[in-house]
Amino acid sequence: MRVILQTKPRKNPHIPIEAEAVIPQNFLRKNDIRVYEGNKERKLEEIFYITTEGPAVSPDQVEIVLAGETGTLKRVGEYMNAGRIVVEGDIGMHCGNFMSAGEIIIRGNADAWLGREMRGGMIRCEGNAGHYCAAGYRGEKRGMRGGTVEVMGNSGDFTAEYLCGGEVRIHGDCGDLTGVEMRGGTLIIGGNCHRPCGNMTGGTCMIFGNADAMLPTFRSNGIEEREYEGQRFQMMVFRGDVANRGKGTLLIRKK
Amino acid sequence: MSELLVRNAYVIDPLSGIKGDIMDIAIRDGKIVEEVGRNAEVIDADHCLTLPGGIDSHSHVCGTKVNFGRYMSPEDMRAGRTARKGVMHVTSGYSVPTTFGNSYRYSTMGYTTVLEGAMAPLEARHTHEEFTATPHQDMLANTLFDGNWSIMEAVRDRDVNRAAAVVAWTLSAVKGFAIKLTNPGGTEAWGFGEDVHSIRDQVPHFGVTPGEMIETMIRANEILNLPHSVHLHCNCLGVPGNYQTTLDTIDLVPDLNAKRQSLYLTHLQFHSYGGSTWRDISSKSEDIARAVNNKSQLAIDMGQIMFGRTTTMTADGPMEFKLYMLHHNKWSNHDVELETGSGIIPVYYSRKSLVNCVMWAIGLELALLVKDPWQCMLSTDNPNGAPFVKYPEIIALLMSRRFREREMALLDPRTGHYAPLPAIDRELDWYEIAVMTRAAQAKALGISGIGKGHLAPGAEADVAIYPLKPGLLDPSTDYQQVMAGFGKTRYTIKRGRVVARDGDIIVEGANSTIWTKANVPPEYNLSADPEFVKKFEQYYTVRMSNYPVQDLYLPRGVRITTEAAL
Amino acid sequence: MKFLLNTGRTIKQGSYVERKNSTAYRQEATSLHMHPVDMMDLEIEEESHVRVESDYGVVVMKVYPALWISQGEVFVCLGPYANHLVSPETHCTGMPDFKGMIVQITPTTEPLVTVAALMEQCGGIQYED
Amino acid sequence: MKIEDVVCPFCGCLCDDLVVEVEGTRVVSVENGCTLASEKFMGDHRLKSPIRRAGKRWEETSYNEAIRETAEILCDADRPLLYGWSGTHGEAQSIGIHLAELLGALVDNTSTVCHGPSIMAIQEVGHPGCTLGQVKNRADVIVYWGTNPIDAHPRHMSRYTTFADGFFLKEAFRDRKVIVVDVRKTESANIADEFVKIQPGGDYAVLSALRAIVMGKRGIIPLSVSGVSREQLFRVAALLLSAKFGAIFFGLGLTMSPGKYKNIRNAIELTEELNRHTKYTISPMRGHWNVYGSNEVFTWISGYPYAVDFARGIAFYNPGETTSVDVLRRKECDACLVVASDPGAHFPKACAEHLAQIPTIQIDPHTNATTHLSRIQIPVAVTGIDAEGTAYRMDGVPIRTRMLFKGNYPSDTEILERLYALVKEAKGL
Repeated sequence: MRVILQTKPRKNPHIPIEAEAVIPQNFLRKNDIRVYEGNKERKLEEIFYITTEGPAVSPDQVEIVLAGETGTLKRVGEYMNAGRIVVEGDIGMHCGNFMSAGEIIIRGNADAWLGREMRGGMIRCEGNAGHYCAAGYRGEKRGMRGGTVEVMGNSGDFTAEYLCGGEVRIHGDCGDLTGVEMRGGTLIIGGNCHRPCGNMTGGTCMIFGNADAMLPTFRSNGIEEREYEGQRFQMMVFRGDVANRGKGTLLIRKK
Repeated sequence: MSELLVRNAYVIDPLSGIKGDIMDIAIRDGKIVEEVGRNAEVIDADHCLTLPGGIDSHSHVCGTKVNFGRYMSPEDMRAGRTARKGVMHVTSGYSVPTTFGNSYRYSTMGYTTVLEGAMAPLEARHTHEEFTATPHQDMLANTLFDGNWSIMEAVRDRDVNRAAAVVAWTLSAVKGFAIKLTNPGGTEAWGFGEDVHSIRDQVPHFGVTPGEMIETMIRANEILNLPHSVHLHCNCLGVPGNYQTTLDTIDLVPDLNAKRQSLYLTHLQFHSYGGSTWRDISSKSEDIARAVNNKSQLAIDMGQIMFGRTTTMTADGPMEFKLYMLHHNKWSNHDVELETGSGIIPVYYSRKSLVNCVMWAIGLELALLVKDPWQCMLSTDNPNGAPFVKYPEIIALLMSRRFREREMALLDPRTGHYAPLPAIDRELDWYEIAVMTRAAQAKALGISGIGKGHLAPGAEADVAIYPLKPGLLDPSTDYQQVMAGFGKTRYTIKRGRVVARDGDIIVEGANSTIWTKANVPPEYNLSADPEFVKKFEQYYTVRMSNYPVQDLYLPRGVRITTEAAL
Repeated sequence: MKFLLNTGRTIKQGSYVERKNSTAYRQEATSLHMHPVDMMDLEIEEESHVRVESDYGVVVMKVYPALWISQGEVFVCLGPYANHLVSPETHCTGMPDFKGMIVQITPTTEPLVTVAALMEQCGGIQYED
Repeated sequence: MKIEDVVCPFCGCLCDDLVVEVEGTRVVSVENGCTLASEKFMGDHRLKSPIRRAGKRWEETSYNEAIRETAEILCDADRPLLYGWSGTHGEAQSIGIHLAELLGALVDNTSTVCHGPSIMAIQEVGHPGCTLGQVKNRADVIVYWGTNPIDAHPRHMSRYTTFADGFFLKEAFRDRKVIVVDVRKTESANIADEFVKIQPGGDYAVLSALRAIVMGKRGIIPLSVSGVSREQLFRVAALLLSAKFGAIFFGLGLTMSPGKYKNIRNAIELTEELNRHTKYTISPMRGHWNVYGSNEVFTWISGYPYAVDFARGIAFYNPGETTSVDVLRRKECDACLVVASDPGAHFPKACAEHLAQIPTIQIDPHTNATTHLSRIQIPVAVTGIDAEGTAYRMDGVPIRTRMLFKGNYPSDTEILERLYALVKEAKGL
């Protein structure tokens, strides 16, 4: 089944739409799907032109396509456990929160908290991602625990904060405090980043561009070779963050 | 005039000697009366279990450290969220819910009176503000004296009358209810990062021992004729081998009051550990229960832990720091000048942890091994052992050996080696549960005289009607129903009004705050004592005139006045 | 010349904080503190007006020499003038970069504007009492 | 008439030993207070009556009319923001949150541009703190990091720290060591035993280095960290460890600098590490007199200290998403009620521009920058002068401010109660 959701014009397009109900498992039988526009509850059809093509008997056969002014849609794919979501343009905050399976493809840019506390499945963002890409929630000690997030462009500050498991690949640059509080999992950065891996206690972060403003509390631990996009690179290995009994590994491409 | 008649109730009212009679309860203007007119509103209880409103004699729900527990835990707030609905305000939180969350959940469980276990006098105003925002329960505040400089000076000078005067002045100033000692001496030592390790340790700089403080305060309490006894959180909480400290403390207790205990020992589970390290920790519940059984002048509460996530919070600052070094999650500490301290950390009690399994067993063992239910109250030291919403499950565990066995099967298999629980057959009955959840609390707190914890004419019309028909249920096998029934009343009646029905909150509520004022002779009035005033102005950072809690913070204050024997 | 702009509280700003439309407040909130060597480089005197420009706005301020600040840095008290230059970007922390903005400073003869005029530039309507 | 033990409603120190002389409805003298206190009490620049904007002009209006119009605006909004709260008493804050519940509004306080990052850090690692009297009576090492108390909290040092004699320190100034860490040499730095000058944005790295040194990992420290020499770092760490009781105070130098709350988290973790060796506490230097009270009240009602979104009926919190600056920058909100604060002056320009675009209503005693951005302003009494109520000091100690005289203005509580009643009626409750 393919569900196409095309946004309708709105009186105030700046008010975000909270659309956690937009997940494949909801389109199998539910026909009364609600979203929120500010403090007003709306029927799905008030916000979108809806086209449904073909049948489905299980959620993994459901594909949702989002088109139009999708940059203010929040929490699309939250708790998603099967199927596929394709966003033709940009997507708002919290796309794929807690998702456990299935895949989300974003053709444009993603706003902050892409794949927050994700457990499994795959998110691929072809544009840039905002701050806190593949990160955690306030006060919670564990961020993303499994699955894959891949960003073809850049991502913002605090990328992969509290990463615990799974893999995060940013092909472009990352912002400040990338991989801060990392505890596990793998973070791969194709471009540059700033102050990586502060306070990390576990996991592996590989940076194939430059790491600006390295923190003083990482211990140099030799050279290793690693592969990125078919090429092999000499990597400087660091262990840290020593300020926090760190057992994490940070690898930075040797120039 | 409003009248209400509860008909066909299966009533257990231990303080009135009623052990399960089908009867009617008449209510007029918030009080139980002999009878009401024919126009009274009628509730048909349909032979359901009907008890006086529940009383929690040791819980942490309001005040500085509770609120800090909320403040530092947005992750906890993600659970238990409900929207504004009818008269209900928004609620959030699981282990440290918002004040309205606490109040509504207690109401749903039939609880109408709650004692906040620890109020720092300097920050009392905060506790009272939150009491006002806890609309459905009448509230009382245990007032902390464990690190009080004036008390320690009086103890050092062996001047019990002076200690009594300090207590009287403080309770009256901060609108507190009773004396709370949390790790006496230890919180002062923690001011410089130290602790005390037995009741015979010297408190640094003050030349007193915890044992001397406890003894003096027990006597001061009786000099003031306070309704409740000293409420003690023993030294060495949570330390393997601490049962010896607890036994030493029990040895100190004189018999000074015919109406109630002379010392209330709180969350005793945390103080009943054998062994010497976390590796060989064992249950000493049998030794502790024996000591309690041999001393009728003691009352205790369980401090049961239940598995899952919660937040620990206590005035015992040094203990929380030790716990933090084990968990390394997050830690808050808040020392209060001249008075006390506090600490908070989140914990997860796991069935996979042998230590946690033994702790779980000890709480239940205490309740089952203490023979007289009037001496042992049901509690989790909310939220330290578990959030109070776990009470129904604890009740079911105490009433059903089968349920305990089923639960034991999920635990670390070595648990039985370190704890005697598997060998205990006792199953508590409805009457004993009624005692342990309201009547014993009312007696121990000394508030049955103001109409709490019973249903005799003249009592406050606080009534809980549970969807449980004792005649038709065998708690030993139907423990799931017992658990569900105690979790949600059919009706909770507070001061004559139905406040909750089948889990829905239907009234906004306006509680009372019960506090104590002990009248002392003029020579013991510390407001006029130059030495006391001088030290206050020198060492506190607020002026003495700005310290007392104004009456307007207790919009429905209920004062218990006593005459000190000074 | 480019500078790193730092902001913070000052006792004068605090004193006049309930009188934001007063001359005294404007005087304090438009005072830009700069190292004397930088002032020489810019060829300006004490109390000269400067145009302070960031990617987000432009304001006119008055320069004062200060030895407690490093060369290449300038200080202005927290307030509407400094905030006229601040990016609303918070890095998803809720807190904008009030400290550590890059600004371009050039001498000018333009006058200082009042708080009311500054707010009018933001789309408001001046209230005069 | 002279009134003693008056509580100062200016900064988070909440000094309660002022002596204020009142004549009629005017304060004529202030003793014991700092400059800021005197200016606040003696100030006489109140807005005289409610005002509203009519096109491009302003006109006076009545309280009834102003409150009615405010209620209508808020009820009509799809995403209203209720902002401010730090300059009023707890009872008013409490009504404000219940109002937000009722409206499905966002409600935020000034922590959002002040110590919000400190709260976020505390939510990650906790907060080893204490009341100020603990510091006064015990602390032998005092650290001021990214804060300049002489300007921002003028009596902090004399009442609570450096110059305050305490039980265990009879000659405080001689017995205490003071460390000041800042990017510039402030007045406070001038009286420090050790001044650490950090390059802007370098706090995080310096804190990490100090943590490592305290943990005994001196070998890893490079020659210089963010402009601070290794020798000085070693010296500072030794000084920190020499304390019997150390107290760290920090300010906006940490919350507003790059890294924001992670700086504070690092400082708290340094404090925790120091506690393994001796006793340490850390405390934010809260600015507004009752900003901490707004955090407390918000928390016990909603579960969160600031930035609470009730749009969905339940409380939701996520700084960066539900914080005022972000919501205004994204032009999300379509109406704003400002109570007891001045976002026009203290928010970035882009936020002020959006406030001017939407109907903004201000409840405040004074005309300020936000006045010019508003549609309506309702003047009220000043808490601590002609209104009373509860305030929380920066360390969490609650104190009741006093009403020094009965003036002609209603209090925030009165206005908000009337507003709440109208909204309740409009919602059919």
